[in-house]
Amino acid sequence: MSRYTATTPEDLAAMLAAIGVGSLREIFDRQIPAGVRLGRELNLPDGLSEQDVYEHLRALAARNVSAEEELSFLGAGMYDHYVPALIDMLMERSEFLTPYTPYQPEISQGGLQVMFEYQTAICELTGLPVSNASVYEGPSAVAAAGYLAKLHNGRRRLVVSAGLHPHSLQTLRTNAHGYGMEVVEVPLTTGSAGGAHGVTDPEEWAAAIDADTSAAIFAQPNFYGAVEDAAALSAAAKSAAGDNARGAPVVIAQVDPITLGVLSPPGDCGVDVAVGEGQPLGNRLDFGGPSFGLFAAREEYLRRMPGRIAGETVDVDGRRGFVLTLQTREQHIRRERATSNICTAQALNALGGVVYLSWLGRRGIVELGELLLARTHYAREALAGIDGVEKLHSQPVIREFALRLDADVAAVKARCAAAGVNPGVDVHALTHRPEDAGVLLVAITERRSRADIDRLTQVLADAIAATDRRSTGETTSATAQPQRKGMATEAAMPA
Amino acid sequence: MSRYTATTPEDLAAMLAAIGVGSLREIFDRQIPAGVRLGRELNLPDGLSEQDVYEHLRALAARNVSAEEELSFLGAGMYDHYVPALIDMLMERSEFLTPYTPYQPEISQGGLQVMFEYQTAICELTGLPVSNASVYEGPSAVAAAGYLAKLHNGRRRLVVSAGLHPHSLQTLRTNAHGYGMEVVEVPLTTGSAGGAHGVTDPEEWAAAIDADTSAAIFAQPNFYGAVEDAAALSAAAKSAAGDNARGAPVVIAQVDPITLGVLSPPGDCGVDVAVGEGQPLGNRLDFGGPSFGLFAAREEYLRRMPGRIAGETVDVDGRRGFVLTLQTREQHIRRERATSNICTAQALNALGGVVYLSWLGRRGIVELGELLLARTHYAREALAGIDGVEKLHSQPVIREFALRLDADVAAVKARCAAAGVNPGVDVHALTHRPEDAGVLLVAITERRSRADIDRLTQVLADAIAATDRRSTGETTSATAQPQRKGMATEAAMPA
Amino acid sequence: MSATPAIELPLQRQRATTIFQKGSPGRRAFVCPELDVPAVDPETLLPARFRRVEPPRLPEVSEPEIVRHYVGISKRNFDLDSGFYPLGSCTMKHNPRLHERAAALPGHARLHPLQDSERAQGALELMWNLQGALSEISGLPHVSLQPSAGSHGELAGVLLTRAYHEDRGETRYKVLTPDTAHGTNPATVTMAGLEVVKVATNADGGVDVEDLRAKADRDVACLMLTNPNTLGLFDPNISEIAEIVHGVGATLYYDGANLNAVMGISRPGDMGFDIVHFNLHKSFTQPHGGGGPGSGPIAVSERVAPYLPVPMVVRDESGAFDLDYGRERSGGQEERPGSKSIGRLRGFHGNYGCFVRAYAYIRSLGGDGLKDASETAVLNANYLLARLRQKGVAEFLPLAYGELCMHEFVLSGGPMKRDLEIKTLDLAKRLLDHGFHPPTVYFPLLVEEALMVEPTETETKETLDAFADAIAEILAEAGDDPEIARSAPYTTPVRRLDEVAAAKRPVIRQALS
Amino acid sequence: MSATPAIELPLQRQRATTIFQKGSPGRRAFVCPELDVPAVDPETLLPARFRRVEPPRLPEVSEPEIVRHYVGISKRNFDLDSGFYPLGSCTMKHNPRLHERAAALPGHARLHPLQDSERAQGALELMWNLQGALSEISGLPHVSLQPSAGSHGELAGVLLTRAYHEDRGETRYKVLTPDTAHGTNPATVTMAGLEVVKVATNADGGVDVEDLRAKADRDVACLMLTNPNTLGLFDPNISEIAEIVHGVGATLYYDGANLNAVMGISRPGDMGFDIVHFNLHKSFTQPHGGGGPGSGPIAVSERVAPYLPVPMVVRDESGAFDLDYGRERSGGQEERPGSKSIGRLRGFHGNYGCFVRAYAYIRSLGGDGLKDASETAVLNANYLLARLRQKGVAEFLPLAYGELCMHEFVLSGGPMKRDLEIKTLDLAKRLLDHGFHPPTVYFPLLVEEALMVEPTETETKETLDAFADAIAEILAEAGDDPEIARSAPYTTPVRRLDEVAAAKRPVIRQALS
Ligand SMILES: Cc1ncc(COP(=O)(O)O)c(C=O)c1O
Ligand SMILES: Cc1ncc(COP(=O)(O)O)c(C=O)c1O
Repeated sequence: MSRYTATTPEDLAAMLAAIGVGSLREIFDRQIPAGVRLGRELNLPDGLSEQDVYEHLRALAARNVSAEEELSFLGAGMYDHYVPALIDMLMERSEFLTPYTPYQPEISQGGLQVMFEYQTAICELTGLPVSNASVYEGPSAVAAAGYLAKLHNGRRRLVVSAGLHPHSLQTLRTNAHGYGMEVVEVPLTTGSAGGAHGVTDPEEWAAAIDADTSAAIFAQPNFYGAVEDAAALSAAAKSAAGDNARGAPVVIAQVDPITLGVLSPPGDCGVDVAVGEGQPLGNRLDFGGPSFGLFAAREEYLRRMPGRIAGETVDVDGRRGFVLTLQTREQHIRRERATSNICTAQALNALGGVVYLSWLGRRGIVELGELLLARTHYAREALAGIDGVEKLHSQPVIREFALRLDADVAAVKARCAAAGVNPGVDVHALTHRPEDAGVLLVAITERRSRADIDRLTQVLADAIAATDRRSTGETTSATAQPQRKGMATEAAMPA
Repeated sequence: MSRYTATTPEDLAAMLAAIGVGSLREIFDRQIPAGVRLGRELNLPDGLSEQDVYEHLRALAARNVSAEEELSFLGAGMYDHYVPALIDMLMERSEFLTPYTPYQPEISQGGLQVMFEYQTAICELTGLPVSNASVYEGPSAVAAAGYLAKLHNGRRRLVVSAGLHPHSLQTLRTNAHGYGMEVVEVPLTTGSAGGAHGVTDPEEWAAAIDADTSAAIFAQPNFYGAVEDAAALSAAAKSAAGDNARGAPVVIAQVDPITLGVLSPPGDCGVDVAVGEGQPLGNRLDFGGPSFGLFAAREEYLRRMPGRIAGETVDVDGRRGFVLTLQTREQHIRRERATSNICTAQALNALGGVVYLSWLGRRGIVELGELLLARTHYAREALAGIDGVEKLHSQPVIREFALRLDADVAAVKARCAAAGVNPGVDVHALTHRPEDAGVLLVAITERRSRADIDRLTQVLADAIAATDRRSTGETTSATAQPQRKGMATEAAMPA
Repeated sequence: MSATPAIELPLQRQRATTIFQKGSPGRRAFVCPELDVPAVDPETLLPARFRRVEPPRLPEVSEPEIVRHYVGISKRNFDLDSGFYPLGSCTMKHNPRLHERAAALPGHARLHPLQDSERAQGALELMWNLQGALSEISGLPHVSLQPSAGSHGELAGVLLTRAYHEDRGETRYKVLTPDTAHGTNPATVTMAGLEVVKVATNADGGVDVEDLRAKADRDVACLMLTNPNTLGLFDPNISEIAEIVHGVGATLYYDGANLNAVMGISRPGDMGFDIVHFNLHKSFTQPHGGGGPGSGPIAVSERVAPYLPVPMVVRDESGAFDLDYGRERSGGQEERPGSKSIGRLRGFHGNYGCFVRAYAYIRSLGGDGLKDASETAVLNANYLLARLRQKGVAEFLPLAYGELCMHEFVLSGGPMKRDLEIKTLDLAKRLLDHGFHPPTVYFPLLVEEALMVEPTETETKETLDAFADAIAEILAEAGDDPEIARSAPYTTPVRRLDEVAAAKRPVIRQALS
Repeated sequence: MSATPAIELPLQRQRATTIFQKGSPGRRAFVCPELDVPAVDPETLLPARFRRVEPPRLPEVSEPEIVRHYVGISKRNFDLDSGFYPLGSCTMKHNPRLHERAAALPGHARLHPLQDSERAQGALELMWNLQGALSEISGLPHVSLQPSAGSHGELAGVLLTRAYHEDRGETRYKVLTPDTAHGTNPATVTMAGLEVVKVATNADGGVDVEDLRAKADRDVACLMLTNPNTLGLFDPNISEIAEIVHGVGATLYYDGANLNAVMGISRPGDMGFDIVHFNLHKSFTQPHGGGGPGSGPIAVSERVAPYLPVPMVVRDESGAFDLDYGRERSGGQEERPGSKSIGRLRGFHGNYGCFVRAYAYIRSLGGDGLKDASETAVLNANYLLARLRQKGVAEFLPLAYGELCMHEFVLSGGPMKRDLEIKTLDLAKRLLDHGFHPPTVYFPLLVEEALMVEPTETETKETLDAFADAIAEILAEAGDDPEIARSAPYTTPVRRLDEVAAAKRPVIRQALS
């Protein structure tokens, strides 16, 4: 007996007798060749008591600076939104936490109904008629959508906006190699181009899409926070493919579900498949996972969807019930011809998602969206008012925006950290794009109040003032007053 | 509609129509005289969103230094024992957390069975045949036991060892005034007396008990950590009353349940009623409550017990089941002749208690007791080895012991706090007994490792070395080396 | 078509087996932390004569067995998160999980009660703020958070009353209570060494003012009242009652169990009460836990304030909080000179974990929200009453007194018993089959076959409608065949239990071998 | 005696109603934080052409309604904490709540994945330690924690294999899998752009070595194997198999779903495997959550290590941890020079929350404990098998292959179908009435009417006995009247569901008005 087992010496004796062996060892000796047996103990630390394991895990946790311990504006895919307490309670209920995938529907109606409700909520949010019950997370959902496009039209090219999250782009590339597809990246407009800045370049987009384009993929809002003209991108993708007999490419959008209370839903913008990272909906940060990926589509893609789908039916007595349906898509039935290899997905996290959406409710998701819009706008203007800071683009933003700092981002971040503030994500470290040097991505969730934003503004201004300028190499002394534009009369500029 | 309510304007209209009133106000106007109506809004802050309430409560929590944030040796009635995670899960289950007292047994078998199991566990621990399903907490349980004695024999005197927890003593006095009883305190032996030191003075004890003594009450271990000779105290109480026709006084012991794996149970020591603070059994500190009070007794007191008692029975089909029993003792039936006024007790906390005892198990409670004994002994010897520190008494101790510091306890504690250590409880602040000046009560739970104890030893030694001596008034410089007795050869004594 | 075997309901099939009947010798969940100090002779640690000889026969079970066992039996409970719980006088309102989250923060949950005040400022501030809020809600200036539940608050209140009179050199021995009073009121009076004198209820369900006047003499220490009372009725004569009581120098005690009717609407202090107890586990939504924990703070007027229990939370000019033990009696010694406090009622400072929850609730709702809660509670009760009338229920279950009600109402099952031949108990048991927790039954005592219904504000109209439908359905069913209700319930884990047998030969613990 | 009305089980009576069918327009749980910044023209914030016109028709419900709804439907689930769950291949072992507590610590749960490495040292150390432990358990030197579940790990593994061969200038297109393989194996192969070639199973249930030898040519990239395989049998020819596969230059992939049989006993690396995926949600007790989350780290041999996904956790000489993105491809740009990594498989670093739990488990058990877990898992499976034999079950449900088994075993329901006229499905459904989760059914495919039983090590002998009794009882009952099992279950919230209708006209969301 060790932890969690229950075999007393008496049990063991009775069990071995029933099996008809003299020892436990014999069971193994008769089955595992000696040559592949581990002739020693595992070289792992000894087991610990519960309190000691807890203390160890707590000590590790204490060496992390979480959003509980600093004023954090980190985002770039995962966000410190408030998770209501009732979600914890529900996710911790044994009945939701501990079952397997619902293979026996008669005793799994709870989980199946949650999936059905989740699907309904995702369909409503995205304006698309079909949703599965979750995939792993955001970036791999993009890759999964690429596979759906391949199955759908068999073409080879995936045209992708550079506004996609870099992790999505990278994941898509990794997977596309397996799919035998090519990934073609379309740049964003820059300051020098005409029209809106910081969005998928419409000409390049149209030019990249050809008759062999399987899917056209963009993010809304894009990685730099800019709201894209989703309808125009979809329309362009469809017409760019011309009078391709096999139809237009599949238009895939990576969306941020929490923005969809205020942002036009992908289904209304001509998008065929919407995927996205579900974490903002009632899931914790967890250093990046687990969360869930949402996956919704137009009706025609239903039988090519990856993952579980719950469907409604009746029992032999006519009672309403739910089952896993369209299983002939799936690996356990279709095997090498399955529409995906996914098996275990993210049911519990999706539960968090649908409970969160129920908690927000029809009005709340709009109110929250409006609050995010207003606070994000306020923050963007305040920060862009700092000397040495400018907006990377001036597109509308929802709860995240990119700034260009005239200073080394890492150095600025280090200075802010000393003041207990994490001002955002160093974009270059994520994208490795040379043009992203100096770019800071700032996320404003509803947990960040105006006072928090004001504090960020102050701390960032101080930090930039104290940091070498990137562009000019000029040094400002660490004691210099922070500068606001238009405030130059108040204090002399440092030399 | 505000928080947690659900009346939409349409609901309200329909409901008022059904009631037959024109407005909500009318319902109140027709019932509450204008003169006693509050003609203004309550002067309270406006309601807050969930996240704002959470942040506020978190900010308050952050201004407390909990046992999570310092190395704490506080005890004196509540202890930082490890609470296994499964207890949280069970106590948070809706099914246990949210029901009322089980007035409808058919749909309350869960809670009733927990009470029945709890009673069984308490009977086993105490060696007494009868237990109720919990009272509020420790000190009021002592007072409740005093009332039981009054109901039992109608006498007027409560003879109490000074080794009782001061809160128990004070609570007993408060209540005794209501009962119309007198509290007579028996001192502990001191260094100057013969025999064991720091325990209830056997002569004074015997002398105090007379024919009008309703109950004789002591604590095991006593407040200063000393193991009392419980059997001797009980025997003395019973014989001291002499050939009192109405029988001996009720012998009441306040016990610490977590010690009962190693300590002889009250039932084996002639005790009639055992009461105690249940917090050490799987309950959090919670700044002093809620926890639960245990209350066990000999059979003859069954019908005078306070509080709920679950009993076994069968249903109409013969199934085993549980009900609240012997309710004719209780206030809702017996009213002014009830054996107690208690109604809401501590069912959820008692659940924590019985789950904890199941988790410890028959062997674990002994192992834990042995570990506490060993570490406490180690700590006591180590601390008593510090120059300026001596044991208050040399009786055996289980997981708490008193020391006498030759320095001001508050000053020493402040110095230790600066080093992140809380060395224990300043006893004088609790008892206000002049002879307790300089006394420190140190608790060693299983969460305190040898390394923790060694750190305490170091920090306490440093702190004492840096503090004015109480007895002599001599000052040691803050930089002086900490002194261990017998180590004087290694470092010169400071002047 | 399909063959149907005899079905026993799953939960009925599982016969109750206690944790002591599970497991096997040697099984365990606990793994002891390592012995990291030198082993010492056991006799040195604890001499044999103090030692336990046989270990207590606690369960011997693995951790998975414990989890299965308790999760399993939890399913044999009905609970507030699972359905409507209109248990009169108990205020079964929604328990927000935010409160559990906040209370579980280590800064609250792992804070030792004897932590130095300077390092428990957050906790003391919380208590201070809660005291302030309770003072404002009750209209009384001083608050002690110490009592552990409502009845403990009552005890504190009656002891305060005694201390007050004694301090004035008076020994008053009577406490008046209406015959509708909750059982804890008279029980408390006795425990506090005073005597109960009953006051009659008038035809409207309020205090019989003439009877009160007759009984209100100089021996009366206190009148204990619930307002709205246990009939769910606000006493319209409350000012006159207060005058009479104060006129003879007695105190007026407010049993706050029904505070949920009047928060932000009418304050006990303004009605003339001297002492109020709150049930934080009712009006302020501390979860009931199947019978506790609760918390029963008291608020008092100036004249009884000097006698309040110790310690008190105080604030100095700098804004720092502290616990004032100044009026505490020392160790076992005499009272401190000048102290008028009745002393302590329990260990430490009260059920702080409950304070956190109640305070979170008050901050979530704000003044407005508390008023809305009370208004909606009253609306829901009146609507349910009206709905029952619409459904024709009133014929068999008439309202015992009055026309309207406050947050709860009491029906009389007398006509039902006579005309339909089912008792209130039968109705209650049949409600179990409909998935509802029954109302409080057979209380207050003066109503025949009483049924006391308190829906609370957190229920929806749909739920109230469904409950009214169920009652109507049960009455209709009883009209056809009363035996159905009389033998109910059928679908619960166990059916009606033999309470008489349980009390006759009490088995109150598992027999162990 | 007592009248018994027609009883519909309580959970059956409650017809399924979704959250979208509850509530009422205007109801809400959410209270929006205050707008504390200046109001700005909406058009400035977000021009109308980007704006949503109609709000999504999300539920409009109060918080109490949400709690009741989800607590209510949770009761329509069977779960591991409620009973025996011998679902073959799924390793439904006890889920310790310690893990949930540890994972919920804010330092883990509220840690942003893009926190600077210096300020996420605890998380990185945990990942590092977990990698080390998984390496030791598998006997393979390099670990990537990134994959999100077992099948994601498989995808990583096959892509690694491709990268490995491509890097050597070879384009191998076949992947061998036994016909007992789990469905994710072939599905993965196709997604990775390779082709499945099936290898036959021999009479003992192992890989048909001759068939393997025949198919192992230079086009073979990989053999994917589960060992013990899905029949619960350890392949005695594993060394020879490895030799054959390595002989043609292919890699050997270990599907780790069955690792619970061999922890501390036999290591895939020592058997010759190049790539292993772990299912932390099986062997390392991450709770399944009703279908995830999972976590599928991979461990690999030196030769495939250069192709591992990015980022990797690294440690410098000072003991500081960091994430190495060094091999990551930039933004959308070309590969970095020198990088051989296959790239990313998902966002961030994997399912860290699952790592915390798995790591807590490994530290709780230690090396010894893991071995004991596997030994006990195997003991329990063999005992249950023996017990079923003792009960005479083997006559109708013989073991498909072999005599003994590892941590699970597969019975064939063929004789039962012929002799008792009930199918494996019927047996499974009837088990529901006995309160057990059925074993995995109809897998592996090559066993007729397969029943795959995995008890796990955390079950007691009593539970195994009760399960064997239930199977025996059902078979006896079927001998009397097979229709009972054929129409089972009877006591579940719903009875057999029409899956065909569900698939024919799929209704996959609530119709909204
Ligand atoms: C009217 C009334 N008074 C007093 C009490 C006693 O309160 P507690 O259970 O908190 O002791 C109750 C509880 O039911 C009550 O309803
Ligand atoms: C043998 C086998 N391989 C692979 C998998 C897939 O693992 P996952 O569900 O984690 O993707 C499973 C899961 O059931 C399995 O049993």
